[in-house]
Amino acid sequence: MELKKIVQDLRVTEVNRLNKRHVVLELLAPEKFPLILPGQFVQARVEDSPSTFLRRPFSIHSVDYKKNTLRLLIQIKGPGTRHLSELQTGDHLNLIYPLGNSFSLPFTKDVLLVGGGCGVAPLLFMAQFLSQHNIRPTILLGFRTSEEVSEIETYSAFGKVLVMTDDGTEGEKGLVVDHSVFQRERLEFKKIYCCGPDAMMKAVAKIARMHKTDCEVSLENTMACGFGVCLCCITPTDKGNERVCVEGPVFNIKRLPWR
Amino acid sequence: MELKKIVQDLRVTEVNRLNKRHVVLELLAPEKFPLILPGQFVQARVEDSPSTFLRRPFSIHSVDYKKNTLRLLIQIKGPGTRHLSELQTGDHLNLIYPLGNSFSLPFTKDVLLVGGGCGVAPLLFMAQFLSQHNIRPTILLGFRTSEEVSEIETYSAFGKVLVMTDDGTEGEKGLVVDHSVFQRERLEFKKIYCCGPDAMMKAVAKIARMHKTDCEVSLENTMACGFGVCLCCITPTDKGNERVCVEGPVFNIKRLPWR
Amino acid sequence: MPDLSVHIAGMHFKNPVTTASGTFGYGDEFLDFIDLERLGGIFVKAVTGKNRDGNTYPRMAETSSGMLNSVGLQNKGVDHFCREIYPRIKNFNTHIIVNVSGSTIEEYAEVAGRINELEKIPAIELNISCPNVKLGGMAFGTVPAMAAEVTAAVRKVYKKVLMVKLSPNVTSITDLAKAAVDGGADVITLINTLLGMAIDAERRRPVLSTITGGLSGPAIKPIALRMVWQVHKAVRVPIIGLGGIMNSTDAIEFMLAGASAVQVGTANFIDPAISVKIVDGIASYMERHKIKEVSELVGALRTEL
Amino acid sequence: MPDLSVHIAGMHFKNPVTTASGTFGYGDEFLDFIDLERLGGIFVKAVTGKNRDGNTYPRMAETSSGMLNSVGLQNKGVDHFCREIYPRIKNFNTHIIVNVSGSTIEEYAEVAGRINELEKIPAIELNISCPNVKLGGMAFGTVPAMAAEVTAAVRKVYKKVLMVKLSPNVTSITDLAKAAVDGGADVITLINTLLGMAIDAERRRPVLSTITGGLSGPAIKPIALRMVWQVHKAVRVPIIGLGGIMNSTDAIEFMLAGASAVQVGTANFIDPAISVKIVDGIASYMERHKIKEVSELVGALRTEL
Ligand SMILES: Cc1cc2nc3c(=O)[nH]c(=O)nc-3n(C[C@H](O)[C@H](O)[C@H](O)COP(=O)(O)OP(=O)(O)OC[C@H]3O[C@@H](n4cnc5c(N)ncnc54)[C@H](O)[C@@H]3O)c2cc1C
Ligand SMILES: Cc1cc2nc3c(=O)[nH]c(=O)nc-3n(C[C@H](O)[C@H](O)[C@H](O)COP(=O)(O)OP(=O)(O)OC[C@H]3O[C@@H](n4cnc5c(N)ncnc54)[C@H](O)[C@@H]3O)c2cc1C
Ligand SMILES: Cc1cc2nc3c(=O)[nH]c(=O)nc-3n(C[C@H](O)[C@H](O)[C@H](O)COP(=O)(O)O)c2cc1C
Ligand SMILES: Cc1cc2nc3c(=O)[nH]c(=O)nc-3n(C[C@H](O)[C@H](O)[C@H](O)COP(=O)(O)O)c2cc1C
Ligand code: FES
Ligand code: FES
Repeated sequence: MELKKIVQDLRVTEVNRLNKRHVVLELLAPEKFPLILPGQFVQARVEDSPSTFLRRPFSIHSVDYKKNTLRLLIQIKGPGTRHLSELQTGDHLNLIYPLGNSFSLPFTKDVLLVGGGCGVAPLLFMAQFLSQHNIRPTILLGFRTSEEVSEIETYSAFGKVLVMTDDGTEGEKGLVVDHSVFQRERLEFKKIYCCGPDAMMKAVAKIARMHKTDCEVSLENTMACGFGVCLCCITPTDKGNERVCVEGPVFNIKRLPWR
Repeated sequence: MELKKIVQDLRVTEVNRLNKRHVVLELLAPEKFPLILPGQFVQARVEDSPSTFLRRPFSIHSVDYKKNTLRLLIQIKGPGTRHLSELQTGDHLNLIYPLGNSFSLPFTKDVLLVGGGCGVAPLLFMAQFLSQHNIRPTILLGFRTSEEVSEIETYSAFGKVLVMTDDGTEGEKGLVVDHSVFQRERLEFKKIYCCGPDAMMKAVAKIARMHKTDCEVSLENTMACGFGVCLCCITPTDKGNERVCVEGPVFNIKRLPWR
Repeated sequence: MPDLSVHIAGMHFKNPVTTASGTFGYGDEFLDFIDLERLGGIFVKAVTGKNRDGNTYPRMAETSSGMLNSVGLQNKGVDHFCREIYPRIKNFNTHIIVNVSGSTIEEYAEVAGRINELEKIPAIELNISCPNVKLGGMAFGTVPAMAAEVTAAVRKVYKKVLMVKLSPNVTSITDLAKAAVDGGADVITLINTLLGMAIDAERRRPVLSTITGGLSGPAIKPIALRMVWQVHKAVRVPIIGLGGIMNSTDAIEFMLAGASAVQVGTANFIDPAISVKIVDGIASYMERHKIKEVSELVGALRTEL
Repeated sequence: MPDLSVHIAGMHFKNPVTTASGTFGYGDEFLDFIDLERLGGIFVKAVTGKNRDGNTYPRMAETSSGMLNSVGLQNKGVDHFCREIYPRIKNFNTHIIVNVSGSTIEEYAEVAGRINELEKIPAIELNISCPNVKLGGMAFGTVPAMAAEVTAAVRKVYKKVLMVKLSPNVTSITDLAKAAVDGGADVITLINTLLGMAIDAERRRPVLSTITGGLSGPAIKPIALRMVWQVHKAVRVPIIGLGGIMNSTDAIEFMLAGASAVQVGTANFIDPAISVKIVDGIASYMERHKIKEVSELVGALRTEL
């Protein structure tokens, strides 16, 4: 398999409406996938409407090389995600993929994945990938409320799942950083992979730093191209401004000026 | 019934694909129609795409006050008409209607309707209207080729239909002005109503002037609003620049500076 | 119910939503669609000294998220306006503001003077920015000294509220705004259309008879917002903002950038009831954000980090 | 097969389709998507004297049929370009043209002088029009005398083809074009982005860290076409046209208006293979219209009635 970016029409083969705000799309590629790594993303071309002039970035939620399908988890935010959420089986979606770097392989088996909101999307793929390397991570997932808790069985195939909800209607109550795994004196994990809203990632990074635990985060950003040419998506790092779409979206928190 | 313009979502109740380039849409209004006259048109809001920012004007092809439906005959030209041609039963279409003036009632029973291309659209409604006033017009319809000849039975209910095709594959061959009805020394009609491409209307107007026959034409134009406020759609008349969407689309050729 | 009323140069507007000149006729064309009373005001079509036929057909071209027009100030002249149109519209229960255009300083002053006599017209908007007339218009709007001169000449004969509408086709919109204020403008309106062009590649011809025309619609909104923001920081008179406003969010953006009121233009063609929907949208935004008076929004953009 | 080649200021281009600076990286980012050989040329990202970090996040806002950016000339400086990037890209079988930027006349001249030494770079494009840098940039592009001065200073040190890219944020684009030609420009490129602004009404904040930014995409095409047309009538040097080109029809419109070649910018973000599709689209237009040489299209707009 080669590491090559492609622009391609994929066919929607399954639409799984998880709840009012979340949909999982399964997309079938017309030819064999290139190598795709966990943490990478796609740039999806939404219908040609004035308010969706640019493509929209989405993490790859999972990949099935045998069926040649990949999945996207879409959280409805604005016109672009609304349109995607209304796609039907048989429709086509144009993607540029795979984009960006990826989560690194850990040098430990004590791995924690932390996700919140649509930030849970890349963690399923990462869990799948870790399991191929015989690592069973703990997976801490934060949701708004019990109605949005979903795909738990899918995650459970690859690791132990802990659930939190903002309102306590399922699992522990509060933000992910309030979870009891973080409240112990010594953190039982040697590596954390985290994806979610900025504030959440910063809070997790703070705990990781406190415990001197290695931690990678997958950053969001506003992107125009997604493949490194527009320089719109930069984030400050120890090497100056770097592109989230090429040098990221995954960064080790050591490289970020977060305090 | 009152003469009032409305903005309304109508439901597509029937889609009749006449041939590759023409579709008839039947649209159901949610409330009782206002008074609609033959020659009037609608402004249709096409999906929100960058190239269909403005509404698109279409003549009213026929009206059924009992069922509260109207029909549009759409000829595919560009993105707007393509989109309309792809509408499905159950979809909605937002219209501003009824717009413009109308064909006048003739003071004679010797009436000829002449239409070419999508210009046949308002003539069906006019024929229907004339029949309510016990007038059976002759209806001369020009098409590109036999494959595009359509709805002849529908017209035949209201008058005698003469067909011409550019390539002679059905009816007489050539442009409508080449038809044998125009070749006699004395024209057997006292009133002509005409709608079609500019060149066709000018040619018909020339014959009408030659025979001193009263003649009304329905002009096309590029419209932004369709209800008289933008002044984009003017045409020179004996009263200076007039709005095709309000003072027209129907003009008596006496009022136009055509020579 | 939040308070939507605004005060601009001593005038009281029910709400900050008005309609743009040249896109709303004389208002009565909209009676089938909306209740004109619900608008803050109506800016009627440009009035010039004499009858003008405008440019020849075609006058319109659609563009990505916008349109070009080259109407060219077609109107029947100020006499006709005062005699025929004014009596027909003067009793609408909203501010009727006349857009005054011309080719010479004398013509501007003449029209303004005539409109000054019309009791129910509380203000005029001096259009020194129309790109679609050969003589004058845009020239006045692109050279600060000329903008000041024409404004001052009108100021002498016009005793009520004087608004000056600026052209965006300039290097420094703030210089033009300052010149208009120096000339005596009470209010600055911006923006008029941007000069653009459309070509029919198949026919290898310009789409408009005039080759170039004025660009309006959402395509120009980012430029309009920027100019409102720049002028808001540069002058002290109130601003009426427009350019591509399609919904209440757009309208609120203009107010945050510094506009005391907005005009809805091209959007009227797409939805003739949009202006009133924008009034309602602003009200619900204010409720959601717990804003009591709409004037709190004016220039309220937070730029600190 | 129609002849797509064009000659511009003594340079031979395979075809009139090139890619715009800042939207195509250094070209190699597109190797997965297209065969760079098929392009007329590539205008690489702006190069300045020293390393620049550009502006802080956020740098991008989507608008109706367009986008705003405030990248701010982020690049590692001319040294790094000559050492690291030039060797990597110099053997692409297409013209590589460097976009030269700066804050002072000295900086422009310094960078141009360094690029002059690079054998495989046949031309530079002087960017006197970037709206996203505080010092310089746009100032040079909006005052004719300064445009002439910076062009002349670069002309002294740069011996190959000198292109000057103009800003559309001016009252008279022809004055700027004439000034650049007087200063020694061989080719005029237009347009760069229009200065715009986006506001997030919910947060009541500007979307961009810099408040204003440069507008690109189809929204600006009518303005760009108009400027190409105006400049084509005003100066005798060849023009490279751009602004909102999304497909081959758009490209042909620019050529009809007077551009000898075009650049594809923002469209590359939406379809990274679009530039090559535009080459093919121009070829089939020419076949359909029985045009043998693409240069027949340049300025071929029919304006007689
Ligand atoms: C690398 C990457 C991976 C992503 N993966 C996923 C995913 O797997 N699933 C998913 O649902 N979403 C994901 N997102 C976010 C997703 O791209 C945006 O939600 C989407 O683009 C919004 O488009 P819209 O048209 O629906 O809303 P818009 O109208 O564009 O935006 C709605 C709101 O969301 C905010 N917003 C939009 N885009 C971003 C962004 N990139 N970063 C921060 N705020 C933004 C806007 O400011 C606005 O307030 C990802 C983003 C990035 C950069
Ligand atoms: C009063 C009126 C009544 C009409 N009635 C009908 C009807 O009943 N059925 C029907 O199929 N069409 C009718 N038309 C024409 C129809 O409005 C256009 O074909 C349609 O707007 C094209 O939209 P589009 O997006 O498909 O193509 P566009 O991309 O907008 O245009 C495609 C081509 O058609 C030309 N064109 C577009 N609009 C017009 C116009 N108004 N006049 C002349 N040329 C134009 C353009 O220059 C372009 O070359 C009518 C037009 C008017 C003004
Ligand atoms: C068809 C049309 C006619 C116009 N006529 C005038 C006019 O007579 N006087 C004037 O000052 N502005 C005129 N304008 C400009 C508008 O008032 C407004 O400034 C511009 O369209 C930008 O706003 P918008 O994008 O909301 O339409 C006209 C605009 C259009 C589209
Ligand atoms: C993200 C981005 C970065 C840009 N960077 C540069 C630049 O470095 N130098 C330059 O001359 N123009 C730059 N431009 C302007 C483009 O080259 C082009 O002039 C402009 O985008 C209009 O063309 P378009 O609408 O086809 O994109 C940039 C544009 C964008 C969108
Ligand atoms: S989105 Fe263009 S460089 Fe990252
Ligand atoms: S289309 Fe606006 S006046 Fe006729």
